[in-house]
Amino acid sequence: MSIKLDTVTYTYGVGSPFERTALHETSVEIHEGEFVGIIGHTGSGKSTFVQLLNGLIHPTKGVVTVDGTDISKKTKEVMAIRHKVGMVFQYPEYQLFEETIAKDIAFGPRNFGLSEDEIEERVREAMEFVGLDYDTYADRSPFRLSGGQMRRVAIAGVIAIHPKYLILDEPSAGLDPVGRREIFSEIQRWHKEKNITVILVSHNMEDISQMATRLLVLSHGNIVLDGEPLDIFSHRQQTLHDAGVSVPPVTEVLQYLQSKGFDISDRVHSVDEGVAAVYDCIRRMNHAH
Amino acid sequence: MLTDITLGQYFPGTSFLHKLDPRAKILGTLIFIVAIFFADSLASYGVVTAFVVLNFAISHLPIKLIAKSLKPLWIIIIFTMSIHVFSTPGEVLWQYGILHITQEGVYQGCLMTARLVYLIVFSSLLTYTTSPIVLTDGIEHLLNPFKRVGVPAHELAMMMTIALRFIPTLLEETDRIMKAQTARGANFTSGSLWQRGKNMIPLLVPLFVSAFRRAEDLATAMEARCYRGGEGRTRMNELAYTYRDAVAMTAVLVVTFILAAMRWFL
Amino acid sequence: MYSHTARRQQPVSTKSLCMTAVCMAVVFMMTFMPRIPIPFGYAHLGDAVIFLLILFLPRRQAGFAASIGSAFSDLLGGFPIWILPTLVIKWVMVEIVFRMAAIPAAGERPSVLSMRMLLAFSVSALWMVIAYAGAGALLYGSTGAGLLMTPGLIGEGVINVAAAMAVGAALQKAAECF
Amino acid sequence: MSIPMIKLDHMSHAYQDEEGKTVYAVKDISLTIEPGEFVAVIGTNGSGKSTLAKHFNVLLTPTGGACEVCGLRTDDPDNVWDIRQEVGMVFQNPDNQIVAAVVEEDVAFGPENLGVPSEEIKQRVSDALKRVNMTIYAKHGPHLLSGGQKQRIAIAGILAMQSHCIVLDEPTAMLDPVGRREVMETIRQLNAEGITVIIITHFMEEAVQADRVVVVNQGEVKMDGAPRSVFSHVDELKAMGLDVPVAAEIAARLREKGIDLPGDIITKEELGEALCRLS
Ligand SMILES: Nc1ncnc2c1ncn2[C@@H]1O[C@H](COP(=O)(O)OP(=O)(O)OP(=O)(O)O)[C@@H](O)[C@H]1O
Ligand SMILES: Nc1ncnc2c1ncn2[C@@H]1O[C@H](COP(=O)(O)OP(=O)(O)OP(=O)(O)O)[C@@H](O)[C@H]1O
Ligand SMILES: [Mg+2]
Ligand SMILES: [Mg+2]
Repeated sequence: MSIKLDTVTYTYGVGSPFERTALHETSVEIHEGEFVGIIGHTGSGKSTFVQLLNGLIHPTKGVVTVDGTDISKKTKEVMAIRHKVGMVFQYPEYQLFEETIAKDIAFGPRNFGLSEDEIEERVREAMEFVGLDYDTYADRSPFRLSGGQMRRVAIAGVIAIHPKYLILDEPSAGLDPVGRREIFSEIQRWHKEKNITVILVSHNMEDISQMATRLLVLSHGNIVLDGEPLDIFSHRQQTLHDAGVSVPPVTEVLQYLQSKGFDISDRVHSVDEGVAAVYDCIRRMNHAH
Repeated sequence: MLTDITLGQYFPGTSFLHKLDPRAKILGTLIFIVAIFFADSLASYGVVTAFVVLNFAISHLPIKLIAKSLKPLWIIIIFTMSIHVFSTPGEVLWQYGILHITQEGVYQGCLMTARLVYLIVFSSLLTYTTSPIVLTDGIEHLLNPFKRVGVPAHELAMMMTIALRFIPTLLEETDRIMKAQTARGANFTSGSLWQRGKNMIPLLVPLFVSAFRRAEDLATAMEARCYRGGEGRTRMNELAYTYRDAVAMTAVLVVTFILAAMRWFL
Repeated sequence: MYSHTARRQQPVSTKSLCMTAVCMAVVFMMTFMPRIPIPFGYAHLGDAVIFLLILFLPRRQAGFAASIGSAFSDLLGGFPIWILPTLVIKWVMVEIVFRMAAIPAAGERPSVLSMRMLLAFSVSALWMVIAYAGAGALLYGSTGAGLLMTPGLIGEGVINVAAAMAVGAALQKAAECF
Repeated sequence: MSIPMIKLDHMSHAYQDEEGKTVYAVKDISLTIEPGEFVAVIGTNGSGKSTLAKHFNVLLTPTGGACEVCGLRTDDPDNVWDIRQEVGMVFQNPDNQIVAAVVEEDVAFGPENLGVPSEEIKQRVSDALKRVNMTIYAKHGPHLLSGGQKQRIAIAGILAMQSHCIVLDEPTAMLDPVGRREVMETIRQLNAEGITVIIITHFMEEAVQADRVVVVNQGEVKMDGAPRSVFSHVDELKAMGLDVPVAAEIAARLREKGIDLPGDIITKEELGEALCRLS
């Protein structure tokens, strides 16, 4: 079971003077249970790529299949796979519209024809998941929340659909470090506990290196790298640089130290691991003396 | 990017018409549109035709633009034509049952169709040769004299400028909102009338909310940049009449006068 | 430094000017892009938005947003000869809605889901149908052309009244939070 | 001594919340910013940074204490326009602060409001665009620009008013890394030319580029000093929910583990040097 792109090309404004190919003959397969990070410079085609995955846009050429179902054409199947592939857009708080938070979160489940009991169950679960107390918040207006809380309501609205594949397009933009960490720890928990496949588009390399099990690097509409994030960050710096992206800040510090002659591993997921790596190196140096 | 919608019909160029002051162009277009209605004979239609063709020629616009501006109206054009052709009484040229074509009908139909085509083509010339931004500027200046009777000329122009500025942004926003709601299973295209109306809630509510948020931000940003209404404001690009505008206005007035004379005095 | 000797008070506050401007843009967008499928193609929702301006703007500003927003649609969409009729027709539409719904000068807005609003919207839509058909007859020089436009106009009127009623209550709730 | 650019004297600002209770967004802040300084303000969401910044441009006036800009008190209505001309503001959302549908017209918006004659506006606009490196985009529609370019246009709009101080409220929050870099470079260059810069940011890489960092928490100034001294308080900052530069954090954690490192490391180069000295 997987989402599969087979030589997919996507062109905006076909036939107009503004014609622009955003994705070139791309083939890739995303397997169940993966946590895929997608990075790339602005305009590299990340948003185009993820919108193809749940049939919001249809390939100009090539085939997209979700669990074996072809969604390349506008057909009934596309509607059916939408509850399999959930999508959180950038600044999702701008899509809230209902009178109450609970009703807004219920919008997705209701569209997919669940019973009222199931819907309520889903809403409770989703709110709990993003850390909003049901009794306090369910009947409040979503427009009276802070930016970070609105973002969570919006994410809960997608999570309530129980997607098998969850796509997030820069879910943390504009949040402070605490807000960002909270949202990501929730997503990671969802990934682990429910074995949800997560596809995360981000400009923040730190988030990617902490969570992703696989990394796709896009550049000018092509996938230029595809592999294990730490491998890519430690061995493919030149390609990354050419694609207009950088390595996570910890990795950058460690690689700088490497270049100064320290024997340090740069394969770390987080700052804590980075500290351990440096500490380890210093101990070894001291022993050598 | 979405097609550059704020440019609308504008076809950039450097012709005489492109360089005309927008005030002269707007006034000239309005006057000539009225003048077209004066025409009632073959001869006066000849004058109108000559003037339209002349203007089109000096605008250096490609011919296919004429076809483009007429395309959405071809049903109406054919309909107008046939109504006149079939319903005008007179000397019968052809008859089938109750349907008959008269000579007067053909004549009337051709004139009416020509008038319609000229109206559309001539007014399109204005929008093909002037960008909406320049038009807005022209409108502000034309409205200025009416300030004394309470027309808020500056405010209107400012609103139009801001609206033009936000149209592409809001179009993108609409696209994004529609996609996001579609991903949550929203359906914008089916159901009863009432249901279809209700389907618009997930689109219109966020759109308005976002528009208001933007309006608030923008108002703050404008005040931070010392905006406080039109009084005492200067403009970077002041409009200035040139000899061109005088030539153009004279030409329009002369043609109008000729058409009026042909109708009422000849 | 340029000195700022006392200037007169702005006639419209900057915020209300910006509100009117973005409403104008929304009216334009919803008029310009037909979104609701009807038997003979797509209907636009511009008039629904115009009806709903009653929730956010004072009468005069609503008039500006409605008439100029729709005129933009004619201008950018390639129907410049319709600009003048549109300006007048949409202005009157707003007048009808505001007069019939009897909005108090300030303060509480009435609920959209009422007979009174329905009636106001419907009369306004009726005026739109008659006025556009009339203007069509005049501009295109034949009564037939006007008649030809009528079925489409009626369809559009009905859809827009329905959409305004359906969306109004939700929009009103959201607007309270601002 | 010259007149300070901005001087806050026990300034407070209170809002009424939904239930009508008074909530202090800014509490008793005293702060002086001299002409030519480059100050970064950091703090979590809701800590009162934006409220503070809006006082510098008289978008808000203090509900307690006083705020002076260039020696002019902001609570005197006669000063409003002089102050706004002197202190420009750039906001978070690049889309919501551009007024006109053509770049150069937007840059001209400020000077037009000031009543500057047409010829001089043209001069100022072309200068301003040159200083932010956007001359070739003068005739473009703003919607065709990237986020970073839009923010540079907003900055040019302030330069065209010949302001001497720019306050930027999270100007990079909605930008991608490239846009962020562009904007920061522009700001640094303007500061080098003598313009006072006050930038609010959530990104520590940006804060370390300033000469001075002010940490705001729950409406109060908690720290104020050179980046080097502020970022050495790693644990305090983390407790407030803020990040610190990675090199500073690594150094602090190593110090905790008993490694003898100086307390003022904030860049990878300094970390590298300090580690070299160890061995
Ligand atoms: N609606 C559209 N119409 C026309 N072109 C578009 C549209 N959306 C995107 N493009 C173009 O397609 C290319 C890829 O865009 P896309 O949004 O997928 O990039 P991205 O990697 O998501 O960028 P970002 O990091 O800025 O979000 C860009 O060159 C963009 O200009
Ligand atoms: N107009 C307002 N009315 C009532 N309360 C307000 C208003 N504006 C801000 N507040 C409150 O004041 C506090 C400080 O807000 P402020 O916007 O200054 O924070 P901030 O530090 O800029 O946060 P962020 O990082 O999210 O921009 C918050 O608790 C906020 O809820
Ligand atoms: Mg994107
Ligand atoms: Mg803020």
